Amino acid sequence: MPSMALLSSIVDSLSTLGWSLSAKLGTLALTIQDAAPASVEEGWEGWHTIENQKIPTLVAVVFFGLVMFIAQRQAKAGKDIPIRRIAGLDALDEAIGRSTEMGRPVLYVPGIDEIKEIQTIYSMMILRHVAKKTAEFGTPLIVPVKDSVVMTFAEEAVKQGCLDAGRPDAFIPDNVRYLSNEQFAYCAGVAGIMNREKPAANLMLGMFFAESLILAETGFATGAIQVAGTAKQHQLPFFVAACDYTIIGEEYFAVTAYLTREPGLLGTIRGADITKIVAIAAIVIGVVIATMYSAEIAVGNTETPFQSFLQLFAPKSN
Amino acid sequence: MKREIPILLVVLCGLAITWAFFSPAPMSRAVNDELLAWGTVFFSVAFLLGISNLVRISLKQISSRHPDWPYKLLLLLVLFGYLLIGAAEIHGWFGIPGGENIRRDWIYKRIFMPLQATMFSLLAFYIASAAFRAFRARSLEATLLLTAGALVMIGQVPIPSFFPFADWIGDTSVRLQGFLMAYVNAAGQKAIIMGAALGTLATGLRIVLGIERSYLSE
Amino acid sequence: MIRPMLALQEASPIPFFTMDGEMDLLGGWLICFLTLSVFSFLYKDNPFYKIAEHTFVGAGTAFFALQYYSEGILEPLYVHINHAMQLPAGELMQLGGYGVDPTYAIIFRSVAVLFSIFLLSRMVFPNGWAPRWPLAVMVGVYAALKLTGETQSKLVLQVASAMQPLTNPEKLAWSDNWVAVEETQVFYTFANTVMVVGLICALAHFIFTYKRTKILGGVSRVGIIVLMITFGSMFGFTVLGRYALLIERVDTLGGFNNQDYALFGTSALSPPILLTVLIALVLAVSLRGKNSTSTS
Amino acid sequence: MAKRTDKALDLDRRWIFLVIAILVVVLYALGIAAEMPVNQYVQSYYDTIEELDEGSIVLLSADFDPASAAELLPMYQATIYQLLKRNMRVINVATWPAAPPYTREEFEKAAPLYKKKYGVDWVELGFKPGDDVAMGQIGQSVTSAYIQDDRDGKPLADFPIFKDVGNSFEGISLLITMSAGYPGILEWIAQAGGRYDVPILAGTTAVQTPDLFAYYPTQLKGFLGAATGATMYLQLVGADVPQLEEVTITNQKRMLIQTWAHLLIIGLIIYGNVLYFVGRRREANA
Repeated sequence: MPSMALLSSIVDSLSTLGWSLSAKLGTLALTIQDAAPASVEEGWEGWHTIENQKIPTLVAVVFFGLVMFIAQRQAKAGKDIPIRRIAGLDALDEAIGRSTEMGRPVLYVPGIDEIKEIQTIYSMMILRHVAKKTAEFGTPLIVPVKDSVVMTFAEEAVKQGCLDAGRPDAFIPDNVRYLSNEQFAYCAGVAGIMNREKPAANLMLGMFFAESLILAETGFATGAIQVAGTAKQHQLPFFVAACDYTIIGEEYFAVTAYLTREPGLLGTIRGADITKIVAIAAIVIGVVIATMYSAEIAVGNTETPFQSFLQLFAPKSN
Repeated sequence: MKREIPILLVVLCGLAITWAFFSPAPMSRAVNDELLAWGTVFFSVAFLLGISNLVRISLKQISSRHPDWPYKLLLLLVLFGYLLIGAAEIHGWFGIPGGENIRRDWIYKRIFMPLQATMFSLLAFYIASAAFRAFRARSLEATLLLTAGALVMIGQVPIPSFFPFADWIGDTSVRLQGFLMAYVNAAGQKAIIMGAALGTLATGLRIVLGIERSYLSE
Repeated sequence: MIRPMLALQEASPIPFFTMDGEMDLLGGWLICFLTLSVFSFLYKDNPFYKIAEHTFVGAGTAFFALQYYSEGILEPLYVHINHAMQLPAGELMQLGGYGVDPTYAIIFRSVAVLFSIFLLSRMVFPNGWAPRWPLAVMVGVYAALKLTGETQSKLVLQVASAMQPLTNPEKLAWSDNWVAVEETQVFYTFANTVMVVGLICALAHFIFTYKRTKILGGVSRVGIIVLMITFGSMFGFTVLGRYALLIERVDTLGGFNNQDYALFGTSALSPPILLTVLIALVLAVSLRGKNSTSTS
Repeated sequence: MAKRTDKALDLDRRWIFLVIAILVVVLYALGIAAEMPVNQYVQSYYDTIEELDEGSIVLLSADFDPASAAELLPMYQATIYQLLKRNMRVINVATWPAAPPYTREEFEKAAPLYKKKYGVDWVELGFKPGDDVAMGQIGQSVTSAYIQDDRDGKPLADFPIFKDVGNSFEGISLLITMSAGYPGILEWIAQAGGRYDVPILAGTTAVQTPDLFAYYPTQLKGFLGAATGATMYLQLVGADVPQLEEVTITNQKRMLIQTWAHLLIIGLIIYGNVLYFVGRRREANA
């Protein structure tokens, strides 16, 4: 089939081009190392080289970084970047407002992971905005935490949020509470707060594990508005089942951009969007090529253009 | 300076680890290893902050005769009793041969293990009540949630043979379940995993490059 | 509880208390009591549950503290530095499989000790500058670790693994044999198309900053449907594990339901049965008259 | 998502709890066993181990605790028996603090049966704190992630098994994790599978199992999903290991209780939906 041959040559040259492009990107600061790393024995020798397998990751990081910077500059220069509606986030204001009307506190659960999880660090950034809003409304904000390191971050975030609102007096140190490092003991403590202090809004944003269902069920029984958000896929089903609003997966990482509409953050989200579109395109191209050569792949031919294309994403080790 | 030095440390450590990830140089492994060991040390040391907080709050409640104070006393007794026994075993105090762990093992198997496992097993009850409440065919989305959930539940277990059409139900549900898990579920999972990875990349890059500072107060 | 057990000790082949690894009477009763106390929470918060909960917090915190003490402080600081000091001259210290001069190894770890003291200074000076340094190191290290590791395994490699051919000539032609339907060409193409289209739609659902045109809106709606089926199936799958845990607890309790552990060697007075009745009675008496609406 | 006007929600959920408790206890007391057909993921887990050369070194990571031992311990036991029966050499590590006691207990039971020697055929390195950080360190170099072993407290160089192990998973032919959550299989895939060329197998809890389908078969060679997977695997391994007979039957018995629990929940869902539609029709008529 002539068309097949043409396609194969196009794909081949494309992938070689892509390969050398990514290689060029690499050489901006680094040179690609051909020798096996095991043969390098001197400590710093090869410090400027990179392992073959990791080139696609480097390209992804650099690509994302570039796109992010460009989008951020455009956004700061006044380019309008719209952001789609996220229902769960519109509900945040409503939930805090309802708490204020009812004169009851807002409960913020930053997940149960330690600071080593980026979702936890991100939860601290969201906490700052929530603290700002509750301080503006004059509603008490209770933050139970599971880890002592997270506690220090949470205290800073709430303090800063109150400062942002111009109400430093709204910060109550006793409301950022360390409960326990034990997962289920922590969970029991939070359930206790839900029952005793009857918060009208439960915001559960962060990294959750098996306790998610206990928290969500208890919160439902106390009649609070519940907004949950996590990028942890296992716990999403339980939040979707038991909470009023759920912020799903990547939406979680768009929260601060959505709440502040700050150009820098919007630029970051735009960067992620473009990267995602590139990923989708790559998947489509990959699937098309793989399907065209499926007969050869099935008989174990590893020299098809598909494999050269796949090499761009998952190169063999040196 | 209160903010600049920490940001500088974030950027330096972040770049060092990022470099160590990409570089095959032997030294990168040493740098990586050392920084990770630091992280482990800080994490373990920070545990002291947690214990001191727990003890402080418990003592406060005991001294102010909070309604639950006897339980707090129990908590402190168990905590310090276990800590003392453990430390004695690790360091060989009170004539106990150092490095033994039979006493810790006793407490572990008779107290810690049953409590943790039972707490966790409470979820068997909660998951049933959550399913009962949430799985209603209110909308297209909710109906799909319900159907997929029920199918997977049936497909996971053998159907008792006295049920009408047990073989057919068993066979069909296993196949549908397999299809849902291996293809539809895998697609949804992949999308969430990739989205979360992008979010992590975005946030991580902003932190490592020192652009994102809002987690540190001014 | 202890007295009756002392009374039955002569009759029972199981020792009252032993640390040689075998189960003992005290342990058996303790396990049953704690297990049933936790289960009593399903009815309502009560003193038995509070005893179990506070014992748990105490024991759990101590358990983790001891682990972190020996593995996170003793080993990387005491053992490591000791090891470096005792190395014969000229020998190198292994760090991540790479040998460095022991002096450097000691200096590096000393910085970690210093930063640990900074971290602990928070107990005395809650607003000081010092605790921020180790915290900053942690944020930098972990953020970079996640950023590189997850981009590799959860982004790049996931894109690569999504590139599956939609046809597979190895598969059978469409057969009327329902048993082998998963092995047919048609099924293979259908299933993989569902996967790829589902993945793309679900990914498109997470596109935030582009206008929701009809196409993007429609694709995103399909994405939501895929996500909902995903959540449903995950929920269904989880049920399995939760019941496995419950059955294991019942199994443990059942293991103590025999004459060896029972009072006066009568299995009707075995720990799980006796304690269940006891807890139920106490709860019925103590909670009677109180407002007994569901607490959670 | 749940609407509060739903009439069926008035049912005190403690009635549901009571029904579940009665069902589980009664079925447990009856004790009937049910056999399971084996699925491809379990078969592939079993085959991957069977296809290894004799004497290969396997890194076995225990990443669980008592809370999940119900699901994972039977798989862990069976895996140990299969590995020792096939004459593999095993390096045991753990990233969960509560896991090492299980490792010791199981190996002390299984090793004498196959005349295996500590330090030559298996070694216990114990718990390493730091979660995925620790995994990264173990991946970079087992011999420098641990200074001494967990059982005897001796330096690793004293054990013959480490003569054949290098950095970056050199010499290790397979990584198996019994994973209960975080850190677990996903972190191992990121820290080991993503960085080094080592095949990975996993036994997981039901919560974790659904996201493993996305990694099979490229990044993950096979896995045992929850109690079902454990039962299937036990049927494969336990066929000629008398020591596993009891646990196999226990697992098959549990599967029956499981079945009825699932049917009960489905019944509840149907009941709830009937109430919901009846209530809605009534509202529409009123």
